[in-house]
Parts: sequence; structure tokens; C-alpha cells
Amino acid sequence: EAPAKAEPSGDQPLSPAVRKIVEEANVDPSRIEGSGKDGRILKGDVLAFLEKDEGGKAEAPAQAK
Amino acid sequence: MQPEIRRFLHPDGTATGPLPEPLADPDRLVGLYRGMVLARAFDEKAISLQRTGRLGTYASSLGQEAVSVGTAAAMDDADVFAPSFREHGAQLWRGVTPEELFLYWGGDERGSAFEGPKRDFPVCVPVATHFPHAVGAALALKLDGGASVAVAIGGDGSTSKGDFYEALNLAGAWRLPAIFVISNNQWAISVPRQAQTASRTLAQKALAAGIPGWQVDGNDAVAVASCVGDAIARAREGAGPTLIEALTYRLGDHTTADDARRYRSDEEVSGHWKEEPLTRLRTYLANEGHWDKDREEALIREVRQRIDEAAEHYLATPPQLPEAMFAHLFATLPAPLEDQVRSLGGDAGNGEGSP
Amino acid sequence: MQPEIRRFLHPDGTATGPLPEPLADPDRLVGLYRGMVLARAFDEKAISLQRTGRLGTYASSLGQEAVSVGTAAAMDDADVFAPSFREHGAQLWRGVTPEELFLYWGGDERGSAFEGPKRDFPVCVPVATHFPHAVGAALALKLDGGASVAVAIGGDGSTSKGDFYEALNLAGAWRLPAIFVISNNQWAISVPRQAQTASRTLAQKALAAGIPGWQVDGNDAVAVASCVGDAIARAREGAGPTLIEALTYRLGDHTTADDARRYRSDEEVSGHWKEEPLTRLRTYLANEGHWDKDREEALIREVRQRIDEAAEHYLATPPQLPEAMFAHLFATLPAPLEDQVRSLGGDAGNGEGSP
Amino acid sequence: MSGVTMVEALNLALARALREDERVVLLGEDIAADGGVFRVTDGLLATFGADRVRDTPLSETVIAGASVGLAAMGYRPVAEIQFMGFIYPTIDQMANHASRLRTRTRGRLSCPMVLRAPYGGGVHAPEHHSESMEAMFAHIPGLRVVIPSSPRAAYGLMLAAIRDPAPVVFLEPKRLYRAVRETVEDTGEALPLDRCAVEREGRDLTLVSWGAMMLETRKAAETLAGEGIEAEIVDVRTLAPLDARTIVDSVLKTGRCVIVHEAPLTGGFGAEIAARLAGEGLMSLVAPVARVAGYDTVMPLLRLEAAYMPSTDRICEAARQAMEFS
Amino acid sequence: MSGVTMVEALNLALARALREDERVVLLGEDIAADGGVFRVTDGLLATFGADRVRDTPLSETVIAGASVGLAAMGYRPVAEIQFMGFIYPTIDQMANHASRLRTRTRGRLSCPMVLRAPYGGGVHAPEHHSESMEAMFAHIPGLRVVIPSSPRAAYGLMLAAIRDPAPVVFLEPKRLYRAVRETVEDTGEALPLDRCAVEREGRDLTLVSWGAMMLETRKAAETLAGEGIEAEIVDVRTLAPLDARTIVDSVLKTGRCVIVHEAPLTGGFGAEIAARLAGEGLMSLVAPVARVAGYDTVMPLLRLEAAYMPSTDRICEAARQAMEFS
Ligand SMILES: Cc1ncc(C[n+]2csc(CCOP(=O)(O)OP(=O)(O)O)c2C)c(N)n1
Ligand SMILES: Cc1ncc(C[n+]2csc(CCOP(=O)(O)OP(=O)(O)O)c2C)c(N)n1
Ligand SMILES: [Mg+2]
Ligand SMILES: [Mg+2]
Ligand SMILES: [Mg+2]
Repeated sequence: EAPAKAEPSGDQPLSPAVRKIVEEANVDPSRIEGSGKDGRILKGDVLAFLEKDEGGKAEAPAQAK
Repeated sequence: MQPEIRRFLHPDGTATGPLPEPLADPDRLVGLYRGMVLARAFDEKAISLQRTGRLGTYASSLGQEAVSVGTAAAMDDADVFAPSFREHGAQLWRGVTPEELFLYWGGDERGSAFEGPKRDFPVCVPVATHFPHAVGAALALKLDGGASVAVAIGGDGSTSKGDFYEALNLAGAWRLPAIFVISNNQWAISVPRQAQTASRTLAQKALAAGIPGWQVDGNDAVAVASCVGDAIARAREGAGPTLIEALTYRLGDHTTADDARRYRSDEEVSGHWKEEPLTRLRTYLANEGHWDKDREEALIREVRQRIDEAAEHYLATPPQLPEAMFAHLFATLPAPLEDQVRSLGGDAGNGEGSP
Repeated sequence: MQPEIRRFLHPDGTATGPLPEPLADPDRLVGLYRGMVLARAFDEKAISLQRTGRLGTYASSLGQEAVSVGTAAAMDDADVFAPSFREHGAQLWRGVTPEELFLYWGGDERGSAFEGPKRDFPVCVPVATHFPHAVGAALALKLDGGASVAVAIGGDGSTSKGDFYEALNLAGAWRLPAIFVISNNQWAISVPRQAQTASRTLAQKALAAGIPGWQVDGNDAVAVASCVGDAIARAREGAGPTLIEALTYRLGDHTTADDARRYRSDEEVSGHWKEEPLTRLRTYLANEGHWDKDREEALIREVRQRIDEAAEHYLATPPQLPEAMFAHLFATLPAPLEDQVRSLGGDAGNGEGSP
Repeated sequence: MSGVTMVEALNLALARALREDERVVLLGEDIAADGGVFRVTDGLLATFGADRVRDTPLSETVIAGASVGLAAMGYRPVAEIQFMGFIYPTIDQMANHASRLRTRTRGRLSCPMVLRAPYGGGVHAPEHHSESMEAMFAHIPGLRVVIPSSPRAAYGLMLAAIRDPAPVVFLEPKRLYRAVRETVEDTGEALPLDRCAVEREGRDLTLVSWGAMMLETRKAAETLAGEGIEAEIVDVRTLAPLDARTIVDSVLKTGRCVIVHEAPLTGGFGAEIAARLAGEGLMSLVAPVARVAGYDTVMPLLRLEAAYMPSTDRICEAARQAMEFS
Repeated sequence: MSGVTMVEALNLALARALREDERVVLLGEDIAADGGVFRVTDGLLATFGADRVRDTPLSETVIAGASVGLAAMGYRPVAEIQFMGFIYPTIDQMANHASRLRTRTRGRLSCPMVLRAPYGGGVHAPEHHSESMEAMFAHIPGLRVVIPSSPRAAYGLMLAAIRDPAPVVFLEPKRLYRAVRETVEDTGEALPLDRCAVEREGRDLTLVSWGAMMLETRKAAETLAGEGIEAEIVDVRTLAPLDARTIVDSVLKTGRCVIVHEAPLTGGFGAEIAARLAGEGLMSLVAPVARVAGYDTVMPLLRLEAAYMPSTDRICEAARQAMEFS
């Protein structure tokens, strides 16, 4: 069975860079508050979320690669 | 195999002998003269508009009016003309309006939507690429079953392009009603005729295609009209294409962007002024009693007025709206392009994109 | 202006008169004959390899060997040759090996890395596009200051391309040491010579460029060598280019992918077998006492052996590794292409990508 | 063996066009007596006569240019260039004239011509006989570029191309000329231009291709299905003007895209498709857009041809890599 | 007014190349007595003589083809095509010969030629004088395509192109011919080929362009800076082979990219750059890759030219839209 496509959980789809951080940190994007246009989750939102979120991975990537 | 150069009028306006029928008719001759005066007046106006920033780069036909007008005069309305960029005389003769020509040279594509000669090709800038069009048009005319012909004019430089040769060769192989007129003005921008080819004449290039090649004095409108007329008559009879080399001289710069003094002497140019086509025909007409100062002045007045009127109309024509760029790209706008038209603020439905 | 067709040997092998010096030398004649036999043997082997799936599509020169070999025989090693795709005879004469030719036609680019004529152009498939190369090479040779010349061969069909004409015209305008040989085999695939152009001869196309155009019996190797030799001599003296139309016939199919019976009759072909070049020269040599059955058999044996050897070498040559596709794209592999070479499993450092 | 080959389908379409519209004229090298080197025009000379099925001299420039002239006069020339490697001399006419005659004359003249050429590799043809330069024409505004990938598509798209008032560059993937047979009803029905066709539906990734590479693409989809990867296949069919919508919509669903073409990678038409995805389609992408293409090198002679041509393996591999991004 | 124009810089480079290497030969229409219609070759006939600075007949096909022949014999022809709209007849020679002579002969022959042409719009030139068809050449493997965007780049890149053993298509943005002046030291120092230049650093988004559009791009970067948006600018310089690394690395930092070119959008070279970002660069993208380009239509005559050309406004607008994604 092929891995299912990751569905963006907000109203707005995630950009590839944001999706990558979210996936690598293994967080549920619906927990993140989007500050972008129409509530879009931005890279900064994820990084801020990871910083203060205890459940986030200890070595959350600081930068998309 | 030196073909003789057809000429009826010497540079001094005297005739080499009786003029050929039906051109000998004074009305016809005056018509030819008027056509050349109109072309020259158009050129003058165009250059002055360009100099004052109101027209794009412009290629004057100064000195070559007889080739252009003589050729057009030999054609019927139903024939098809494929000009280069220096044949305003022929275009005006065939019914392209000076308004349209100003629009074209002013950078407005509506200038090629000729109301007059509906099937004539627009001005062709890429040198010699219109000769193949004339060949295709000639095939169409032949398949149509009528006796119409296609006529293309190019410069001496155009004879160096493969397109010229391939077109002649195909027209010859298929015996098509196509006439190729070379307005040999001795220069292709800065490259003199002698450097363009080692061929002794341009007319003899016809031999490569197995078709007749003739030379004519291109400053003698009567000779040009007669020569092209004979070629057209041959073509109408099914005898196929002809190449005509009309010997003339470019008295002006190549275009308004050129400075011919960089590569040719003033003496050379002034020498050629003695052979120019308007004086020649006017002198003949005057000698024969068909022309005088009053008629000349009246003509000049009439022609200038027509041209000024056209220029004003041109200058008063508002530019198209941006979406006009798409108006005629396809017969109907393909769906994938709708976004682009919309991004121009335009309405895909607005055909011509006129304001 | 009907140029005469140069010929020294009639189809039946009798001479039209004394053969020209230095070609009259029996050793030279035997050399020409050998060159043609070699070309034919190469053709036969190539066709049989193609039929058995061991060579790509192949264009045989059957019947045209005299043009190819006669031309090459008139050239010096230091001259430059630009062949079309049917000039194996000339290429072999000039030192391209049959191994190389098999490799090329077998689809291996190493076949054009000639060890012999280092400056000769590879086979040219896009018709007529090599004429401009010969012109450029001729300019180079002229600038070099020596007396070398460039020689290009193309077919009757190639004379319809703009490239042919532009090349001739430039060579004429610049008076370059370039010789253009047309191997007029009467067919361009299925299009007969008469449909190719209305020009009575192909030689007269030279007039369009203002250069001499000659006709020669292309099935008479002596006449070809003599004619091309004269043109080369003119060029070496600085007299400029010459166009030579060699009249011959394509006895085989256009290529192994063609079936000529679709468009021409067996009778036409068999008629031309009576004029083919090998028999003609062999008969002459035999009549003059320079040839006999033993010498013929020995030659055939020697030539076949050489060709078989070459074929075996070719068949035994392992194909290049995939990264060879990049080995000579640039002199040194540009950094942006390194990934692609690596993805082929290759090593950018492996120049030729040989296994 | 039932059905017809692409060569036969094209022949049917040309015959029908000649029959239904007397303005249709065929021209090219060896298309008359010889019926075309691939036999696409076989028999048409006999049926329609030498006025309408015309062998030209060996002159690609004037084949294109005379077609422009014919089309301007209301005829519908269908010109054959024998192989795409010899099409370059036509670009001047196609770019400077055919594509813009209507624009320049504000619709007074138009250029309803078709420029046909077999294209592509994989048939062990001689040098210069295997190129794929469709991207050059697709970059010329005012032209349509149409490429069929089956006999049926060839029939329907050729009729559409001939009837279309715009100049159409119609590229025939010669590896498909006789590779497959298909029932083609000679109904005269054209297929729509300017539309990509979703040839197979799938939820996991989108394979986009055209021409002969559709063969490998279809095979890849089957192989992938065996691995549980359901690929959607988009056959581009009309490269220009490009129906990007259909591709973007497919990727909106699948999130992944592999584009397949045999022309060299850099500047190939796959770049345009990837660019549309990087633009309008970006937010739906869960994996990098892959292009499986020819290498940025000269089309090799036949011994290395197979190494050059994109393979089913390379497509599958790219697809699997895309699937690794969840 | 200090410094030299791009025309003068090119003239300096050509003069130096003629001086330093006697194999360098210039050819083209009106380049000798007239010094080129833009004066790029002004004075070179007088200095270097008629053997080395040669007016050709009006024959683009043989200008390219004879250059191939000259180059194969070891000369270094620098051929001028008067305007890019007349360059199409050279494509056959460039694609079928120049680009592959070295490959075909395994390095036995090579083709160190330069094909120069002024290109691009915005100078109110006549019909067919304003085209930008760089993408066609960039799709031909084996060619280099080089485009300078300043007098200094023109000087250094022209020297590099002439010295390079590969065939180079060198496109001169004629709108820049006299638009700016810059100090150019005639040191004979070439600039590297196959490298994009990061002309300005910035953290927020990457603007990628080449040729005359660098003017608008630079202006846009300034305007954006005024709005607090720091744009990095990449001048592509060598389109083929493309140094995608530099562009991808820049976008890795900025996450956003706007590509600017004046050629028509579809199939323009911007597509290739966007495709690289959709591939290798995808995971660094925070916003759709935007292309600000010419429209997919015929380059209009001068009255509508301004509406066609990408403007600073359009670039800024695309940049602002990209910024909305962060
Ligand atoms: C194919 C092509 N190459 C170059 C140019 C640039 N150009 C415009 S006119 C011209 C010279 C044309 O000479 P000729 O054919 O004698 O015509 P003339 O200008 O003398 O009327 C040149 C080189 C062009 N328009 N087309
Ligand atoms: C420019 C170009 N167009 C078409 C072809 C396909 N083609 C290969 S050979 C040939 C006929 C060539 O005829 P000719 O010049 O007489 O040479 P021949 O084959 O008779 O030796 C054609 C049309 C080609 N190779 N190049
Ligand atoms: Mg002239
Ligand atoms: Mg032949
Ligand atoms: Mg170089």
C-alpha cells in the first residue's frame, strides 16, 4: 500500500517548505495557529510553535533544507 | 548571353524610340508620374514624422519609385503583391492607403489590415522571406484556375538569401505564375552590389532556376511597367515565372536609422541624382506637351494634401488597448490564454481591442 | 551556352581520344579502378550487414563510384573534403578506414574520429548543409596562406537547398578555393532530376553565383578526376570556386530503407547498367593491355579480404559506455552536467567512455 | 491483427480531409509517387491527383514558405518535413510569418497550414533522424503544437489540425507509426485541440507525457500499479497553447508529478509543465516534480540510443522516489 | 559621463580578441565599413583589415555554416546576426552541426565559434527586430548561451566566449547597448562561463533574470527594499549549461522566487529555472514560483510594445504576492 498523501489540515494548503518542517517535527498542523493571509500557516508559525511546544521534537529543524 | 537592358526613356527624358502600347497613352504616363510623386511625397512626410519622433524607423524609397510604381502599374487588382519594406509606391498604387502605411510604420498593426488590396501581403521585413509566399500564392492562383499572378519585389541584397533561390527554383519547377522583381538599388545597407555576389548580373540568377531573367532600367517607369507587363503576360499564359532585375539607385539612407555617409561618397550619390525617375518622366511628358508647371504644381498640391490628411488621421488614431495583442493571435482565443488577456485588464471578447 | 560534357571514356570502354596527363599513366588508372572496386565491395558488405541486422540504414554508392573516387583522386592530402552520405569511395581513397565507415554506419560515433584525413568533415546527412562548411574551410585555407582547397560533394537534390546557393554565392563573392561537385544520380529518393528544377543543367546554377559551372560524365573516372583536377588547379591559383555537375546514375535503392521500384522502372535501371563506371574503366584497361582476369581476381580477393577484415573488426568492437554521450560534448565537462553523467553510472573523467 | 496503425490512421485522415475540402493540398518531399518515406501519404496521389498531392524539390525553407503563401490565399496546405532533424529551416517561416500573419493583418489574412513531421528516436534511424525539438515550436506564440500518441488520436487530431484556422505543427512520433494497432472509425470526427487528455485515473501520482514516450509511461503505470501505486496519466496532446489546468488539477489530486519526454531535459517542454506546477500548482505538491527526459547531450547514434531514451525503469524509479515523500 | 557603454565594451573585447589571437575572424552583414548597425564593430576593419573583419552577403544560413567550417579548421569566427529576428536560418547549422561537431568526431574537430546577435525589445525597433528567442538555443545541447547585463559583463563574457572551445550563442540585450555606462578596464580578463552571478544579496526573495530585464529587476529590488523586502538578485549570464545550483541555493535561503524575462512565457527559459526549483528546490519553497514574462503573443509593433514588456511594477507585484506567503 502506497503511503497516503498528506492532507493539509488548515483551510489553506501548506507550502512545501512548511510541510517539510511540520512532517519532520511530526506535529499536527491543525494545532498550529496560522498568521498568514486567510490563516495560512507560515514557516515562522511552525518554528514558533515548535519552540514553545513541549511535545515538539527536541531537535526540531531550524531551517528547511 | 548579355541580356539587353530594356529602356524607353533616357535619363535626360528623351525616348529611345516609340513607347510601347498601351503605356504610350499620355494618361497612363501621367498616372505613372502621379504614382511616383505620391510615393515621394509619402516618403518625405514619413521621414519628417520620424525625425520629430512621431513615426518608427522608416525605409524611404527615394530614387526607386519607378520600380515600385511601374511594377504595380503592370498588375491587375486581382493579382497578388508581396512587397519588401521599400515598396510604398506599389502599395499606394494598389490601394493601400497612406493612413494604413503611416499606421504600419508608426508601429500599429492595424496598418496591415488593408481595406484595398485584400489579398496583398503586408510589408515583409525579414529579407527574402516573402518570395516563398509569392510562390505559394502563385500556386493558389493557378489552382484557382484563373489567370492571376503573384508578384514579389525584393532588393539586390535579397538575392543572396537561400529563400530567394528556393522560391525561384520551386516556381520554375512548377511553372507557376510568379514574377520576381529585384529592385537593385546597388546597396544592401552598407554592402555594395559588387560585394553581394560575383554574378555579373542579378538577372542571370534566373538560370539557376531555369527561368527567364531580364534586366530593365529601373529608373524608367515605362520600361519597368512594360517589362513586368510582359512577364505577367507570359505567366498568365501558363509560361511560368520570370525574374526581373531593375537597375536603380537608393538616393537616401538605408533607413532613418542609417547614415550612408559612413560607407559611400556624396559624389556617388549626386551622380545618381542625374538618373532619378521622376525628373526623367516629367521631362518626357513636358517635352511631349503633356505636362507643365501648372499641372506640376497642382499635382504636388493635391498629393501633399492627401498625404498631410493621412498623416493627421494617423496621428489622431488612438493606440489600441493592450489586449489587442491577443485579438487576432488565433481566430478565437484559446482557453489557455484567457488568463493572460484578463491580466492585461482586457476582455477576451473585445476582438480588436480598440479603445 | 551549352557547356560540353567532358568525357574520355565511352560507356563501351573505348577512349574519346588521348587521355589527359598525368592520368594517362596506367598505374594511375589502375589506382582509380581499384578505388572504385573497393567502394563497391564496401557497399556490398555494408548492405549485407544491414540486411542481417548488423548495420544501420545504409546509402550505397552503387553506380556512382567514379564521381566519388575521381574527385578524391584529384585532391591532395592537405585539401579538405566535405562529403554527403554517399561518398564512401572518396572517403576510403582519402584514408578513412573501412573500419571507421562501418562504425559510423553501424551507429558508433567513433567512426568519424578519422585517423587518416584529420581535417575532413564527417558524413553529412542534412542535405546541402555541408556546402557552407566547405566555404568556411576554404576561407580558412585561404587565410592560412597555402594553396589548399576544400571540396564538397552533394547530390542533384542538394542543389535545391538554399544552403547550396548561399554557399556558392559566398564562395564566388570571396573568390574562395572551394569546389562543389554535384553527383547527379538523376534521383533524390523518388524525385527525378526533372522535377527537382527547371534548370536545363545543374552546372548552369553556377551562373547565379558568377562562378564557372562544368559538366562531366560522372561514370568516367578519368573525366571526373581531370575535371575536378582542373577546378582545383584554378582554385590553387586564386581563381576561385567551380561548380561541377557529374552525370551519373543511382543503380541501387536510395538506402536500405527504400524500395526504388515504387517510383522507377526496372528498364530504366537496367539501361543505366550499360554505362556504369567500373566496367567502363576495366574494359579500357584490358583493351590497352593493362588488365586481365588474373589481375581482376587478385584485386577482388585483396579488396574483399580487406573489407571482411574491417567488418569483423567493426563487429568485434564493443559499444561505448553510456557516458560516452557526454565525453566530447564539450572540451571539458561543464559542472552543471556532472550530475547527468553520474546518473548514467558514469565517470565524468572517463573521456571516451570506452568499456 | 485488427485495427490500423498510426500511419494508416493518418492516411485515412489525410484522405478524408482531401475529400471533404478541396482547399486541402499536400506537399513535401517524396510524398507523391513514393507515398512518403513512411507511407503516410500512400495512394493519395493516385486518388487525388498531382495538383493536390505534390512532390516538392528538396527545399524545406520554401516548403514552409510556400505553405504560408497557399494558406494566406485560403488553401489548407499540409506540408510534410521528412524528418524533424530537417525542420530547422522552416522555423524562420513559422516564427516570422505563419504564426503572425493573422495578427499582423488583423485577421485579413490567416494561415491555416499544417506542418507535419515524424519525430523522435528509438527506431535506430540514421544520424539527425531522431530528434525531438517540439519545445522550439511550442515557444512560438500563434502556433499550435499537436502530438498524437495513438492511431485514434492521430486520426482525430490530424483532422482537427487541418480544419483549424491556425497554423499547426503536427509532430508524429515515428516509433508509434507501426507499434500499435487500434480500431479507428473513419467518421470524420475530430478530437478537440488545446486539451490534455486524462488517459488513466489514479490517486497517487500524475504521469505527464506525449508522443512515443506515452508507451513507456503506460508501461510504467502498469508496473507501478503492481506495486500498489496508482498513477494518473495525462497525455498532453496539444503542447501549445497548453491546457495547464488539466495537469494542475490532476496534481491537485495526486500531489506528485513525473513528466516524461525524450527531448533533452534543459529547455524541454517538460520544464513548462513543471513551471506551471511550481506556480499555480505549488501548494498541492508533496514531492519534487520529477522530469524523466533525454540527457542534455547530442542524440547519439544508434548504438547508444537505448541509453539515451527514457526508459520505463527510469520513470518507475522517479515515481517511487516521489512516493517516498508522503 | 565616465565609463563606457556596452557597445564600447564589446568593441574593446572584440579588438582585444583580434589582437591577441590571429585566428579570430569577424564576419556578418555591415560589420566592416559600416562598423555594424549598432557600431559594435566600429573601427575594427581599419585596425585589423579586410581579411579579418568581413562583410558577408545577406545570407544568414551561410554566415553560420561558414563559421562552422572556419571553426572546424581552427579559426575562431565571431559571426554577427544583425538582429535576433533574423537568426532562425542559423538554427539548422547550430543544432545540426556547430553543437555536435566535437561529439561526432570525438574531439577530432571542434567548433569554437561565437554567434552574436542583438536581441530583445523596448527600443521601438521595426517589426521582427525585438524578439527574444534565447530559449530555442538553450535547448540545443552542446551550445553555450551567454547573455551579459552590463558593459563589464559584456566585455568579460565576450572574451570568455571567444576563447571558449565550444560554440557560443552570445546575445546582446540591445536596450542596454547605450543605457548605462560603467568603467571597464581593458585588461583582457574574462569572466567565468557556466556561472550565475549573485548580483545583490537579500534574505526575502530571489529575483532571477538576465539581459535587459536586469534593468527592471534591479529597479524592482530597490523599490522592494523601500518596502522592507530584501531581494537577492541572480543574473543568469550563462543560460546553458545552466548553473542551477546558484539559483537553488539562493532560494534555499529566501524560499521565494520571481523569474523575469521578456520572451513569451510559455516555453521561455524561465520555465527551466522554475522547473529546477520545482525539482531540487521544492522543499525550500514557501511561495509559488512566479514568472514575470512576455505574453504568449506576437511581439507587438512599437505602439503596444510597452504593454508587452515586463515592467518594474509587474515584478514588484509578483514579489509582493510571494511575500504574502510568509
Ligand atoms: C534576413 C534579414 N537579414 C538582415 C536584415 C537586416 N536588413 C534589413 S534591410 C537589409 C539590406 C537589404 O538590402 P536589399 O535587399 O538590397 O534591399 P534594400 O534595403 O537595398 O532595399 C538588411 C541587411 C533583414 N531585414 N532580414
Ligand atoms: C535537408 C534534408 N532534407 C531531407 C532529407 C532526407 N533525404 C535524405 S537523402 C534525400 C535525397 C537526396 O537526394 P540527392 O541530393 O540527389 O542525393 P542522393 O541521395 O541522390 O545521393 C532526402 C530527401 C535530408 N537528409 N536532409
Ligand atoms: Mg539594395
Ligand atoms: Mg540524387
Ligand atoms: Mg568560442
